[in-house]
Amino acid sequence: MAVILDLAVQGAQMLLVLALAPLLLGFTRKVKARLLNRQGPPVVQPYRDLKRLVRKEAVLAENASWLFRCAPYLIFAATWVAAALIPTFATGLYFSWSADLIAIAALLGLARFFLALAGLDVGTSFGGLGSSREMLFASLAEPAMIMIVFTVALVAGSTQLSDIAGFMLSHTGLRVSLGLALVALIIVAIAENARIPVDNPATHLELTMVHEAMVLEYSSRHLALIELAAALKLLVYMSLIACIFAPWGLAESGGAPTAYAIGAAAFLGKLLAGGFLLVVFETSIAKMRVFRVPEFLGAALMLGLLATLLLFVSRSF
Amino acid sequence: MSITTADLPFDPVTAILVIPAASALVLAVLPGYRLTARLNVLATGLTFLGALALLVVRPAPGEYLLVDDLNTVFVVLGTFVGFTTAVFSASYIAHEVDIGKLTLGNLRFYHAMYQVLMFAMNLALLANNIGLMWVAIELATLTTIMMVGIYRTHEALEAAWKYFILGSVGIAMALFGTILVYMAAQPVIGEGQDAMVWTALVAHAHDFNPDLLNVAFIFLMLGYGTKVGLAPLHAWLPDAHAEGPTPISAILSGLLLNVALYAVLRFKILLAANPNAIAPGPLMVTLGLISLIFASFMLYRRRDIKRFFAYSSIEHMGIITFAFGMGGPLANFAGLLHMTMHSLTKSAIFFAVGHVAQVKRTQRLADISGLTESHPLLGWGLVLGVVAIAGLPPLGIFMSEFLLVSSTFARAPLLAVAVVLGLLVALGALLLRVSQIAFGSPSAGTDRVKASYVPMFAHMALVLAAGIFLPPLLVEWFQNVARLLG
Amino acid sequence: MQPFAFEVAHLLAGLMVLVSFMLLYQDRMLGLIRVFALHAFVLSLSVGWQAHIQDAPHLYITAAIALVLKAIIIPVALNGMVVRLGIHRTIETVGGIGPTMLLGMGLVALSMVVMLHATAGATPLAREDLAFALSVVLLGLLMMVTRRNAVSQVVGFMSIENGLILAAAGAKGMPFVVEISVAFSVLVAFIVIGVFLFRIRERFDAVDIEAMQEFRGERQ
Amino acid sequence: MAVAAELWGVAGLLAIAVGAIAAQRLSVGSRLVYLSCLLVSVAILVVACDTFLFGVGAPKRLVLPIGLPWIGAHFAIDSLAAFFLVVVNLGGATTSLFALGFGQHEEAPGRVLPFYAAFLASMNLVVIAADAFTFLFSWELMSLTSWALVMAHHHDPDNRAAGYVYILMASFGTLALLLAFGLLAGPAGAYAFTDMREAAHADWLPGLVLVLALLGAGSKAGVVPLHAWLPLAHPAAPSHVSALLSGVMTKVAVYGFVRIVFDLLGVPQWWWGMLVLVLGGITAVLGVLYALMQHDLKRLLAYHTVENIGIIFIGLGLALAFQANAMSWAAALALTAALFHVLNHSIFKSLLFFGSGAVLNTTGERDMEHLGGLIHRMPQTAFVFLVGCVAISALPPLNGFVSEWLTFQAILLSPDLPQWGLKFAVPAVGALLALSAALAATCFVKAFGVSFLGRPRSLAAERAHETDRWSLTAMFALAALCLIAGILPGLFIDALAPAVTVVVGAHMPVQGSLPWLSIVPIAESRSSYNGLLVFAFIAGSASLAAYVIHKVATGALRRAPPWDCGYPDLSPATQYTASSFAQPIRRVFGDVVFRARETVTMPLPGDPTPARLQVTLRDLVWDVLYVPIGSGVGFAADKLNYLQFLTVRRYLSFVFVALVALLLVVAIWP
Repeated sequence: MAVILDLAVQGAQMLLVLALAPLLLGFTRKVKARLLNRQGPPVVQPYRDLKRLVRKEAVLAENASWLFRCAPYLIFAATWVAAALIPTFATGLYFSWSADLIAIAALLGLARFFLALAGLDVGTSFGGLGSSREMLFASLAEPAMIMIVFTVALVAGSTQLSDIAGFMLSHTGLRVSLGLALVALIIVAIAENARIPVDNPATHLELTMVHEAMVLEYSSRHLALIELAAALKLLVYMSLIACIFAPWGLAESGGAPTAYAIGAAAFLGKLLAGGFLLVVFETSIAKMRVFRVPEFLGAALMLGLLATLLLFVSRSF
Repeated sequence: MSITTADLPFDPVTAILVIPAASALVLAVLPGYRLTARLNVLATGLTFLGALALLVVRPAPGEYLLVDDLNTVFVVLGTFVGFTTAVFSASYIAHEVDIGKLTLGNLRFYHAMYQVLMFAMNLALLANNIGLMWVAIELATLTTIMMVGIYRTHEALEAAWKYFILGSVGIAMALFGTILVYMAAQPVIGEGQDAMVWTALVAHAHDFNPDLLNVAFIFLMLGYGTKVGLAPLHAWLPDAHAEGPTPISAILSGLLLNVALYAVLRFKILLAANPNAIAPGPLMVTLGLISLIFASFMLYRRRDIKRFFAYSSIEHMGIITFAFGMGGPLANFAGLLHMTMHSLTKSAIFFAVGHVAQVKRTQRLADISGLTESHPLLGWGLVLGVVAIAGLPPLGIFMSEFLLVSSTFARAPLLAVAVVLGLLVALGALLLRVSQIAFGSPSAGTDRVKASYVPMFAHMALVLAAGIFLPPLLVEWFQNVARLLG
Repeated sequence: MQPFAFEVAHLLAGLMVLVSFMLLYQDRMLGLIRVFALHAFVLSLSVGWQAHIQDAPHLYITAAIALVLKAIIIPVALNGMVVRLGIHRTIETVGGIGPTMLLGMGLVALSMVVMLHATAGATPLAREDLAFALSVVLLGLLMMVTRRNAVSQVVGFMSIENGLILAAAGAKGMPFVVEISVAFSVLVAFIVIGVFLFRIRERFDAVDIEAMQEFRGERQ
Repeated sequence: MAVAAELWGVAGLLAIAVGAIAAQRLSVGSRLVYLSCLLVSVAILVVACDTFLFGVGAPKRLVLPIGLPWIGAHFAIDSLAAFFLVVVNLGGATTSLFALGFGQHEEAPGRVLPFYAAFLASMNLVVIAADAFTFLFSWELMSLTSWALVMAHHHDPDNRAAGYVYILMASFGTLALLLAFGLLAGPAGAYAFTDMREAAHADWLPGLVLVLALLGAGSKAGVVPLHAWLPLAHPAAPSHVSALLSGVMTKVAVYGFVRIVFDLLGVPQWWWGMLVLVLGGITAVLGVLYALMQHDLKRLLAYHTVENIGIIFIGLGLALAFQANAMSWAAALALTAALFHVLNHSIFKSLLFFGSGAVLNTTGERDMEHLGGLIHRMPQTAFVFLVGCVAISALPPLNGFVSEWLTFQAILLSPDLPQWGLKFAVPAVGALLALSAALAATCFVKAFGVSFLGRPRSLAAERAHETDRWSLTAMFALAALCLIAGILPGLFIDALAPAVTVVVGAHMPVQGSLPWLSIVPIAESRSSYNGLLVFAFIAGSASLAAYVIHKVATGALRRAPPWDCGYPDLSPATQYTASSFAQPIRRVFGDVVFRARETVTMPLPGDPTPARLQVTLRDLVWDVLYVPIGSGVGFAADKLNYLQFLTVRRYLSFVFVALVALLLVVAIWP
């Protein structure tokens, strides 16, 4: 009986995550429009886009291979699994111990790997452009991510997200290394989700686009899946930051339904707050030149390394 | 199993000496080269059988002749290499006559001198009287000088002249050393014959005058060292190898260098017996190391294939002298094994070089390439030879170098590092040349190899076998020789 | 040993060293051969005297061989050869006479120090004899090093052989075998040299070793 | 019994080698040789697995009278040797299977077949050797046979040069090991490993032996300063041999290092771990950066071997550091990570080399700039190559990720190490490891993307066709192994436990009993990973998404020319090539590491010739270390060469000077 209940909670988390992702994206676009004194599309617009795209007929390039057609499903699946494993409203879910923080970062790496390959498959220069730049940013963002994971793991004594959240809940108190890790995680999140300083999600300008260039040739249901995966990825990073650095309101596993409700509400609030802060940051800064981004990410790597080093030196930092 | 000389049909010691001498006279007279070549092979074969008999029968040391563990190693090895070189030379010389490099007159002189050389070397090895040993080595040197100059080309004459001058100076120094040894022995053993007999000398060595012995050893080391081809005294060796006929290069590298080293070892034992004479080790170690390092660097700029392998001989004689200089049972065993393996491998390489020179009609390294393509058997044979001489397993020299370097490193790390440096530089040069000669697109000259492969592959088979398994009898024999060397 | 006998042996050996110095000094070819003949003559005197002192008959034979062969036959043959080759007027030394002589002095001093120190125990005659013999050998070697001409090198080599015979004679009771061998080597050396000189002469009309150098292997 | 069976296997391989000399003339010769090699390797593999999985108790010993006369040849199989036997023979078996199909195209089988069997035999011998002489004998025999294999295509001067550099470095390594064994054996010459373990050593000796072992085994494995020969030699050999060289021989080198340092040297000092760790880190990053710059597929893979060796040495360095501070359970984790990566790397590196061999066979091209679009013409090879790329880039469902994950867990344990040097080195190396993993992913996106995806850039790529059945079976077998090792890591970790206990004295907690086959390196609370579930989740959600979309919405599909922002159909040349893909990375890392310079030559206005862009990369290690040594030897050789052309008189003066000098010595000496 308990197993079924746990499975149900885990299923609920997976569906919740899937549902909230487009909402988060819609909300950020709405807030951004508001800040630019524009009306902006309704918050539910992303859902309508996905529904429209899914029903359209898929147009494939002549020399697109089977990899091009399977990639979107793989990318969506990997991102969805990563999102499902991060505790949103409750810790210690049924399958949460099957992958720790490093595995989640690697899952996102898997999604990015196939996205880059898909970009190269059609054989146009834009696909190559996008993949090459994406892999450049990835080769700096991933080590930074690993360094952040090290810092958090050394502080919390475990790489399991549930244990980390539990530790963060119980041990309050500011630590220098955690502060550095937070800044680094924010930088990595911005770079991974192709937000403003690194890449403009709204633009279609060939010279500057990175994420868009890879998905140029996709259409209908494949494009829908990739858009959904991108939204999920944004949600992954938001919930990651929330889970590690703002774990208040997370319910214990096997708690009363009311605890779950409080947890869900807290999670929704955190998402909206995160979205709002992101948009405020985006509108206040211009896009960076492509070859300034490596220094930007290099800073994140250095911060992560510094944080880990401090922790190695003495546990008190 | 002490079979006395009585129950053998012939006395082996006399056989080893008489057969070469007699056949030298016979060969000097017979016209035509087909018959004399076969006779030459027969004579050296019989001498080899005689030498094998020595393993079984051990006659007592006489007034002039001595047979003990040490020189049986050299005699057996020497006669075997002499026999296989004779087999090789039989087929090689026939081709030399066809292309007009040698006349029929030369050949009679060549085969006679070949047997005189054999006689001289066996006499030097078996002599108990140090004066007789000197005479025998002098005779061997003179015959080899004649052989080197046999082609009558300018380079051959110049090489022979250089060999004569340096050889004679060396022999003169050796004689002076022998006289000094006699002077040191005279007050203790008394005048006349028995002050020259090695066995007596060794017995009374501990109360000779040490300073006289030191000076004597210096003259002997430099004198016979010139014959061994150690570094500062080596100048004659590369040209003698390059300009003389190939069988003679094989004999030189395989035999003559060992005989000279044998003489040095005899006097090393003598000196080691006297406690307060300076230890002979350091002098041999320094000369060995200088030869090793010097020859390794000289290998890189050589343009003639035989001169290239001559320097490799200098390098290996340096290693062997270094091993004997280090002393101790392990190093001596390694030195003996290395010498045996070097003789077999180097003569096999010179057989292969002989084939290459005949087939490609040139000795310039730049004009030879792609041997494994044009002559697969010859090409891979040469590669195997060079791999052996570079000290790579599965061939015998790897074992001796393994023992030498590892035992030296434990006792004198710096020396071992120097030896390793020398080996590595030499290996670099050897493999650089072999990858150019044996591989790549084949150069001109693709006529068939006429001379026989049997001697070359016989030697390489022996070296390969020794690399994997040393029969216990041989090991025990080498071990008590190593103890004898001190 | 009567002091007189020792004095004469000592004198003769010293005379040989002096003649070796004269050999070093010679720069004319014919003069060189004549001094060599004198060198061999003094050697035979000294060996004869040694034979007389040690009353060892075989030494007389050695003295006779040295006299006949080295003092007469070889110089005459060399003289004929030099004249036919037309090189009797060439002047050749390396590094000038002065430094060579100084070096010679140093060598004699070295051999004195080494031999006297080494043969402390032996009889005074033997010690003197060996010391002089070593200095003659070293001077012969020095001569070979400082001469460019093939003939003068051979003469240098022969003077080394003379030194060896002097040493061998000085060693009391050295068995006869050694004398024969030394003589034997001189004989063969001479034949070989003769053959070579004619061959060399026939091939490229010069006996100057420098002329021979450019035929060295690998020179191309 | 196991050792005897193993020796019979080796004897069988040697017999095949001798037989191959005759068989290579037959038309069916190469197939015959590879089949027999396959059978023998599988036989040895079975024996090795038996001793490895169920072999318990003391190591099995055997002494033959061959080898060093008074010591004889010692052979022993303990579980460490058994594990490496499994790796060697797994590689041997799959390569022989692949070569059954691939070997047909070899134009000079005579130069490959005999040495191939001898190479396998010598690798087996190295792993079971238990005394210094037999070890070095088979070690150098391995280098010799692989040199002959590298020289198989000897008509190309670069291959000859590569072969020469290779055998020179191999001999340098062997001589270093010889010195190490000389120290361990001592002057008396106790060469058997059993005696070496008991022998008491001076305190400075183990440190020196470690450095020598690093020089010897490191040069064979490809640790950075001594790696220069590897990217030259491995591509020069035929592809199936390159797979053996990269996949298996480097592992035998790791075995040599582990045997000498962990087994023979006893308790390590802490700075050993530091040295190996730092070297491993630098090797990993430099290896992958070099790989990124290559556009020759096989050289790229060879440089990648350098990177993975770096990862293995990081694991070994951590194990040494923990062992020095008596944290044997942490050392067990680090060593298990290293050994697991040894197995993984030998699997996916062989797979990738097989793939590149198949491509080379059909297109005759190694240069990625002339490939492209092969996925349409070689679909199965492309799929299997993709699996290899995902595995080597350490991405979750496959085995590359698991060994890397274990290494990260080991790094996370290291704050308890007291020494300050380690406190700074470990996090820095952790960053280097993470960086190299990310760069590896980039490199293999480039490798797979440029050569298999996009449109064919040359006629040869257009006319490529699928390889034969044998090669494909071998490749699919390895791909399946990658997946199994990725999904069920617990089984492999438990199997490694006995080998780790032999080396470090402790092993990781038993993984078998855990629910759902997940692995927990230290403690439940600390971290755990379940390969099977992650794979199931990904597969499940992907198929669910596909099913839902195709059920709810349309499955309609239409082919059309690529959109490409409206540009008309352009020539394949407009696609991204290998060097353009690596251009951003080159801009970021290249200037420092390779002094990369890009020179663009624009044609004069009106001049029709195309603009040219040249990228010049300097290999720093080659310029700083190898060129000076080479020119030094050349300089010395030139100077000494004058001594060959002197006159007789000058040679006499040498003799004269030597004589006078020695006389002076005697005169001065008391």
